Amino acid sequence: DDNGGSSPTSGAAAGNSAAAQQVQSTGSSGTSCTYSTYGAEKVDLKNVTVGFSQSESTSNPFRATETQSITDEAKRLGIKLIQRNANANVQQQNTDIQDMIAQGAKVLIVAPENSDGLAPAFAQAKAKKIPILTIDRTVNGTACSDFIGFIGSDFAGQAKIAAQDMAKALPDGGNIAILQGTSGNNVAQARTDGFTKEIAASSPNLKVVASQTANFDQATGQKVMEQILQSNPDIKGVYAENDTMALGAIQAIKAAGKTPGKDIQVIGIDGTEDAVKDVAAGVMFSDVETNPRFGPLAFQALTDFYSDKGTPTNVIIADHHFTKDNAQQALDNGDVY
Amino acid sequence: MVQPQGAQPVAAEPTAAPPGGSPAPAPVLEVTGLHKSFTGVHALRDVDFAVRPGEVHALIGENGAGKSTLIKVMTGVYEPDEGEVRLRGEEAAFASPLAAQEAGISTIYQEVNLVPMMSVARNLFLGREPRRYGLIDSTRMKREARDILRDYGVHVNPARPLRSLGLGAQQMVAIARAVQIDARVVIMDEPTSSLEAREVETLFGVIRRLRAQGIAIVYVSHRLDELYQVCDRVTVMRDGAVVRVDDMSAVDRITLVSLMLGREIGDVRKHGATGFADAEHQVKGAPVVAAHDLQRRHQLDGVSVDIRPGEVVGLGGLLGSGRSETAKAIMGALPLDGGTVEIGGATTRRTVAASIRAGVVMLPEDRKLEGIVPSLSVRENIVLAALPRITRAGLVDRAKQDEIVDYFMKRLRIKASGPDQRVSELSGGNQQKVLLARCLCLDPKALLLDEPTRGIDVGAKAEVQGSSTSWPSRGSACCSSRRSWTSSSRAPTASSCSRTAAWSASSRATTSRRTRS
Amino acid sequence: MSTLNPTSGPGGPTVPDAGVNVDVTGETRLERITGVAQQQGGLVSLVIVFVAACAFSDGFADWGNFQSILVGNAYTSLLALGMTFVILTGGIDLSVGSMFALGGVLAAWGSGHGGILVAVLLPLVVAALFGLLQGTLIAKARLAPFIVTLAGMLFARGLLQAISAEGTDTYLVPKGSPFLWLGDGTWRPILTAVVLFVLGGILLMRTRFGQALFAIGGSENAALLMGLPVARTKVLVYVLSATVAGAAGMLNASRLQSGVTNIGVGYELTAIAAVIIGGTLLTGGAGSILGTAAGVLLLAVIQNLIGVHLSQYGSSASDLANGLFLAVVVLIQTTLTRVRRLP
Amino acid sequence: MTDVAVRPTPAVLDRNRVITWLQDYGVYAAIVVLIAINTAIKPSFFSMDNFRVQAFQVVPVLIVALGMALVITTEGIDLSVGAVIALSSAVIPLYLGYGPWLSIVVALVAGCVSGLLAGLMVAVANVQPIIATLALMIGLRGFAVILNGASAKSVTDETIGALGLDSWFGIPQEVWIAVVLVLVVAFVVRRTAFGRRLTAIGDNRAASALAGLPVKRVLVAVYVISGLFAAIAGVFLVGHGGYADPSNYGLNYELSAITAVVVGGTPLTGGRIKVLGTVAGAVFMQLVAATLIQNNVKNSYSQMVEAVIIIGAVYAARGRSGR
Ligand SMILES: Nc1ncnc2c1ncn2[C@@H]1O[C@H](COP(=O)(O)OP(=O)(O)OP(=O)(O)O)[C@@H](O)[C@H]1O
Ligand SMILES: Nc1ncnc2c1ncn2[C@@H]1O[C@H](COP(=O)(O)OP(=O)(O)OP(=O)(O)O)[C@@H](O)[C@H]1O
Ligand SMILES: O[C@@H]1[C@@H](O)[C@H](O)OC[C@H]1O
Ligand SMILES: [Mg+2]
Ligand SMILES: [Mg+2]
Repeated sequence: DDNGGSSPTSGAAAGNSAAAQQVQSTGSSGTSCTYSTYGAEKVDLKNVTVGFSQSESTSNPFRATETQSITDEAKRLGIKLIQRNANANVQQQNTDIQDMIAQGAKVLIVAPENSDGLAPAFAQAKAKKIPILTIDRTVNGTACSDFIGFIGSDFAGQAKIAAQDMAKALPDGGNIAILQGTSGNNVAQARTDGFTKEIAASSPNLKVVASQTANFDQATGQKVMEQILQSNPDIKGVYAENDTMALGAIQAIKAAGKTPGKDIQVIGIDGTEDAVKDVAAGVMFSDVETNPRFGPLAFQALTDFYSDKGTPTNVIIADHHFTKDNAQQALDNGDVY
Repeated sequence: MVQPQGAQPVAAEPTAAPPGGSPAPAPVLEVTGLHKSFTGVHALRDVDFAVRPGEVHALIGENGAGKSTLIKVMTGVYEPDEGEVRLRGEEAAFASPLAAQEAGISTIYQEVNLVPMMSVARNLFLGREPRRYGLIDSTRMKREARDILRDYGVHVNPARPLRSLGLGAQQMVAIARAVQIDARVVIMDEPTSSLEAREVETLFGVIRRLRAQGIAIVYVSHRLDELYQVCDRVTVMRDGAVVRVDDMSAVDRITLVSLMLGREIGDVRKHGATGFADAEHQVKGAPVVAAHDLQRRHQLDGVSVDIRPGEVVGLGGLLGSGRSETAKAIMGALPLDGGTVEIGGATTRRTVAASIRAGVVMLPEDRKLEGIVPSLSVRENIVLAALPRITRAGLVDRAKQDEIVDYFMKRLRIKASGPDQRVSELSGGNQQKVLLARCLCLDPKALLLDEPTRGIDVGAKAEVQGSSTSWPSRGSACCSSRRSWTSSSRAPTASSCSRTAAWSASSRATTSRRTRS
Repeated sequence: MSTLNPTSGPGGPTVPDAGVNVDVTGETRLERITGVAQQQGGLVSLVIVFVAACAFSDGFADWGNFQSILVGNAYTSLLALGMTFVILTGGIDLSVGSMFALGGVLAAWGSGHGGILVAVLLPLVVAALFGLLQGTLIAKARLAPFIVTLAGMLFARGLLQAISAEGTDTYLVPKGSPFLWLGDGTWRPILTAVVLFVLGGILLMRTRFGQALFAIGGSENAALLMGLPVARTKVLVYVLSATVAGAAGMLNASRLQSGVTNIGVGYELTAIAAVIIGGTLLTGGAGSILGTAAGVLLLAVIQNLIGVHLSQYGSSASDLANGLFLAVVVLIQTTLTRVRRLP
Repeated sequence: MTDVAVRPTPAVLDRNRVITWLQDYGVYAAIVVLIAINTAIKPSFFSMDNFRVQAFQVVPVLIVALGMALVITTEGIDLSVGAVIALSSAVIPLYLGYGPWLSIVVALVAGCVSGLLAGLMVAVANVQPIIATLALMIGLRGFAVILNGASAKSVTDETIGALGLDSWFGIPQEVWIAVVLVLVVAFVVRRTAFGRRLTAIGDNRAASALAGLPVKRVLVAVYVISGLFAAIAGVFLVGHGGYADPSNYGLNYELSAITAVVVGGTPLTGGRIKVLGTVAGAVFMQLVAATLIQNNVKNSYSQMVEAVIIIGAVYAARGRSGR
């Protein structure tokens, strides 16, 4: 059943309880959603087909682990799962969802490509009374009406932690650069805003001198960083909105004859294995996790949804925060993906 | 010698005279002081040219004299460097061929300029399609196309793509198209170069009717006898300048040739257009090429041809009878359904390269589509097929290459600014010579020439014939499908050159039939 | 009136019967059918794949599935429609993906800032102007279409990001806006596409503009010498393509109820693929709207099959299958379309 | 009677000459201008360090563009180059166990095989190049990712790393190799029969076939070379990045390469090739990107400016108009 879409460690990490997603908060209102308030028919998950719509290529370890986690959990529970991958194409994701409905899916888990643009698919699901649980990125609409609810990270919060780390890493202040995720991606946006707001608020001695997109990609991250280092040789810190870009930046810094972790501090987001190793080795200053192991929480939420108890509509997971102090231990425990 | 005929005074045509007109009506299209140069070449120098309503005006000159350039300047294809174009006395600088067409000038350019992939009917009506409710009425279009073309001797399903027609038939379509346009001036740049005698007659019929309607006609041709048949007046060009304007009947052939070539009349009379002696060649030995029972659906039905050393074989037949196909089939350029081709007594692999290695080369009929490689230089075009012979370890031997190119450029008098000039910049006839050089430099045992003298001037025609005759005498064979120097089985024609007799004497016509007849 | 036939009227020569009897109108029915098959290799491939899918893929032959395929590709298929015109002239338009996105963003913005008229017209006008600029650079300044529209692709994307805070401000179509009516439901998008394809077919086959496109693609020089308005036609074709792409984006915004900013990336390649599978020559001069429609559907069906059977094996397996499928289909299509080879 | 008429070119500097000059040297002039502007903004732009950074980034594109130029000369196009880069990067870690050189050889062979597939589809099966290579582009990347397994693999081998990071005499090894490739290609194009055939086939395929040129063989060879060059670029990228990432390596390289070729003056309609122009085109585009990023221009404006610059460059270097 290996799909070639998961790294060797992800399976282990997915089954590792310490690595599992932990709920941080379930939204201030504490509202909960059941099939009856949603207006869906009651079904027994074990007797129906559940559809999972992945938004992006599984070549990203985050995506691979996420898909693996959902697949594993469905198998563990004996639930029939069908799935699609839209490869970062919103249009395709609409089609995917509609295809799965046509194929008989009665419940859907959707990892949206973006907040907007899934209206037709969601509308069709709603018309057919097929509930949708969204994970990892939010969509516009009303919880427990257009969709059941959301499970995922607090992207702005992650960025805020990264900004605080940057302040710690550079107590004397200095020039810093941001490697942004893909333009127009709401995760990237939240991670930019969260970071710059926090810097502006609490670290006036940190100055963002370069802020360029590197498309969440390592090679691009390296290229862009190489250029930035030419025009800003005095850069002291780099905030990369995901780990792959951070790894690219590190390569660029080394090539420029500087030492990452000493001359330039690098902070990333995602908590992938390679990055956490760098944190442990002091090459990276810190890394904020984005936990992709959605399977258990997602199916728990669905089970609760079909019970009288109901499921909270906004579940924010507690992401790990890897620093020099805990990185090695996390690696030893197999907590990273 | 062909007698001048059909050269009547313009004034004798009552329709041609404008109301209250004088014997020589005012020119409808006129250019004065025209200059045009391209990088390195002065194509037109101070050219004055005028054509009157109701006259057929011959425009002649050797290859590269500037005829096509003059036409292109008059019709808005090129912008003149200096000088002006006047239409009915008013200055008219056409910004595009479209503008010229709208002003009533219809042109048949030297190279067939139709769209090969579109159907015959669509080509015929392009831009003027019959419409119904604002939409093209294609049924009517096809019907009318069929009717019109039938009158030009082209019996063809008008829905067929144009390129499936032979070049001659394409030329007829182009002529029909040009004449359909409501024009005051019709310009024809070598309309007959790929036509059969019978089609030429058809064309002349058209021309005479146009003249009767008071339409002015500019007629370019290298076939001097034709000029005397239809033209009223003549303008002779040499090296980009006009050297004589006169009534057609006032200039005899020898004078014409001497004017074109810029040589003394006596000289021309003595030596002919070139200094070639009649080649004597003997037909001897086993066939160099033996094609037997060639079959190809809809195109060839059991064609057999033998070509022996020293022999010139003419392939006769009408438009589209399959002569070009036969040549291509022998060359290995056309897949066959049946039949065999032996070269030098052995069957070769049926590829062009193998045929060339075995000593058979072909000069294709359509120089634009299948002949020249337009953006390569004259030099590169000449040695293109000879690359394997002048290459060592993959490297082109430049000395050898230059030797070949130099020899043939001189021998065939290819007029170019130099071997580095892009071949597409040469005049039509000179392009043809380049292609001929490409064939000859392969030192072939058999030469398949498909319309080899298309558009080349008197002097050069003799050169071509001279070169080809000199090959048989060196033990090569020669097979051609051109009408004017080999006899076509049904329509023997007089050649413009005195050597025709010798030619047909040693020629043997082979008939090829078409299927579905 | 000088339209003349050589035989008509007095003084005309009696044209002897040329004796060439090549009247090939008497084709047999079989020849005619193979002729159509040869011209419509894409359509034939579609039928083959479709029949195979119905026979061997569970759940494929399902009304809901067909609807999903059709509606999912209704608007993007319009990019291929516009692209057909461009490719017929021997050009190419790489900017349609960006234009699709820009059209959507402008429509969504317009629906919130001026109502349905602005929502509909703004993207059309901007797209048309954009196409006008591209067309002028190509037809008048004689720059290569590939490079002009590549720049256009960058520019439109940049412009879109500039008006949406680097792509992060997504304009939503207000709830209850009449603009939403346009792209609502299943049948409206499908019918819109069908109508536009039919209109496109008429434009191509039954108007002088359409014929000029074939002529330009077949031989631009000849078209020029035949007195066709080459430059004007070429400009128009880019205007048409951009406008159609903008319109598709606009309709799509109505369907998605927002102007998604990072949409449309790589759509130009899918459109080109559909056009070419449909039998249009990239070098221009031959092709058909019917073929393009077949190409679009063929790709959509393949996508659907891959989704059903291979998605669970990860995106790379889908890619591999996609590539293989495409290769096989074009091989079939090319074999069928042998007739196109120059003799 | 005039023999071969060789008329001297009038030695006036007219508009035509300026246009011809721009056509031939416009890109080079534009490069000088860009460097001058950048140096004025920040003198350190004109430094060895910066030169090396730009060189590392441009070399892979340039090498791919060289192969692309050959393909374009035959009136073709190769969209699969990016995927070939992915494939070659996927192969390296797989065979690294047998030593760096073997893995490099396997990567290059993989590139050739992919090129062979493209060439056969184009030359033998007569599929239109854009669609044949599009199929490869999609399929190969999937294949590469499956070979590699999902996530990027780090490649710490010294030899490969050196190829992507180290210098000989202060100039990156990559650059030396690229120079050799450029010279070889230029030589082949100008001096060999192959070069001659390449242009002839791209210019008039029917005529070339009738002149007995080995059309199919040349076409196949050209795609194989393009595949090989893309694979070389893939090796360099692995060396430079220190990891292999088939899902992201080489994305959009086909477009960058085509842009470089066209900006360098080779027409997409085939039949003509400018080898040095292609180099200049790639360098020019690299400098444009460097200028924009180094001055921290927003992505949105970057794209628009880049678009305008591309048009400007091509406009300056455009061919003489048909009229
Ligand atoms: N586009 C061009 N670029 C450069 N030179 C050109 C161009 N067109 C024509 N010439 C040159 O101008 C001269 C006149 O050519 P033109 O085609 O007018 O001759 P022509 O009289 O029509 O000859 P032919 O009888 O062979 O058709 C030739 O020397 C030719 O090489
Ligand atoms: N007058 C015509 N009417 C109908 N079809 C024609 C005519 N002329 C040519 N064709 C078509 O053109 C095709 C090509 O013929 P081909 O070129 O072998 O002829 P050809 O004998 O070389 O004559 P030419 O080259 O003088 O036209 C034939 O298959 C025929 O169908
Ligand atoms: O960091 C992650 C990013 O890499 C992915 O593309 O989207 C989800 C994010 O959390
Ligand atoms: Mg001429
Ligand atoms: Mg013929």
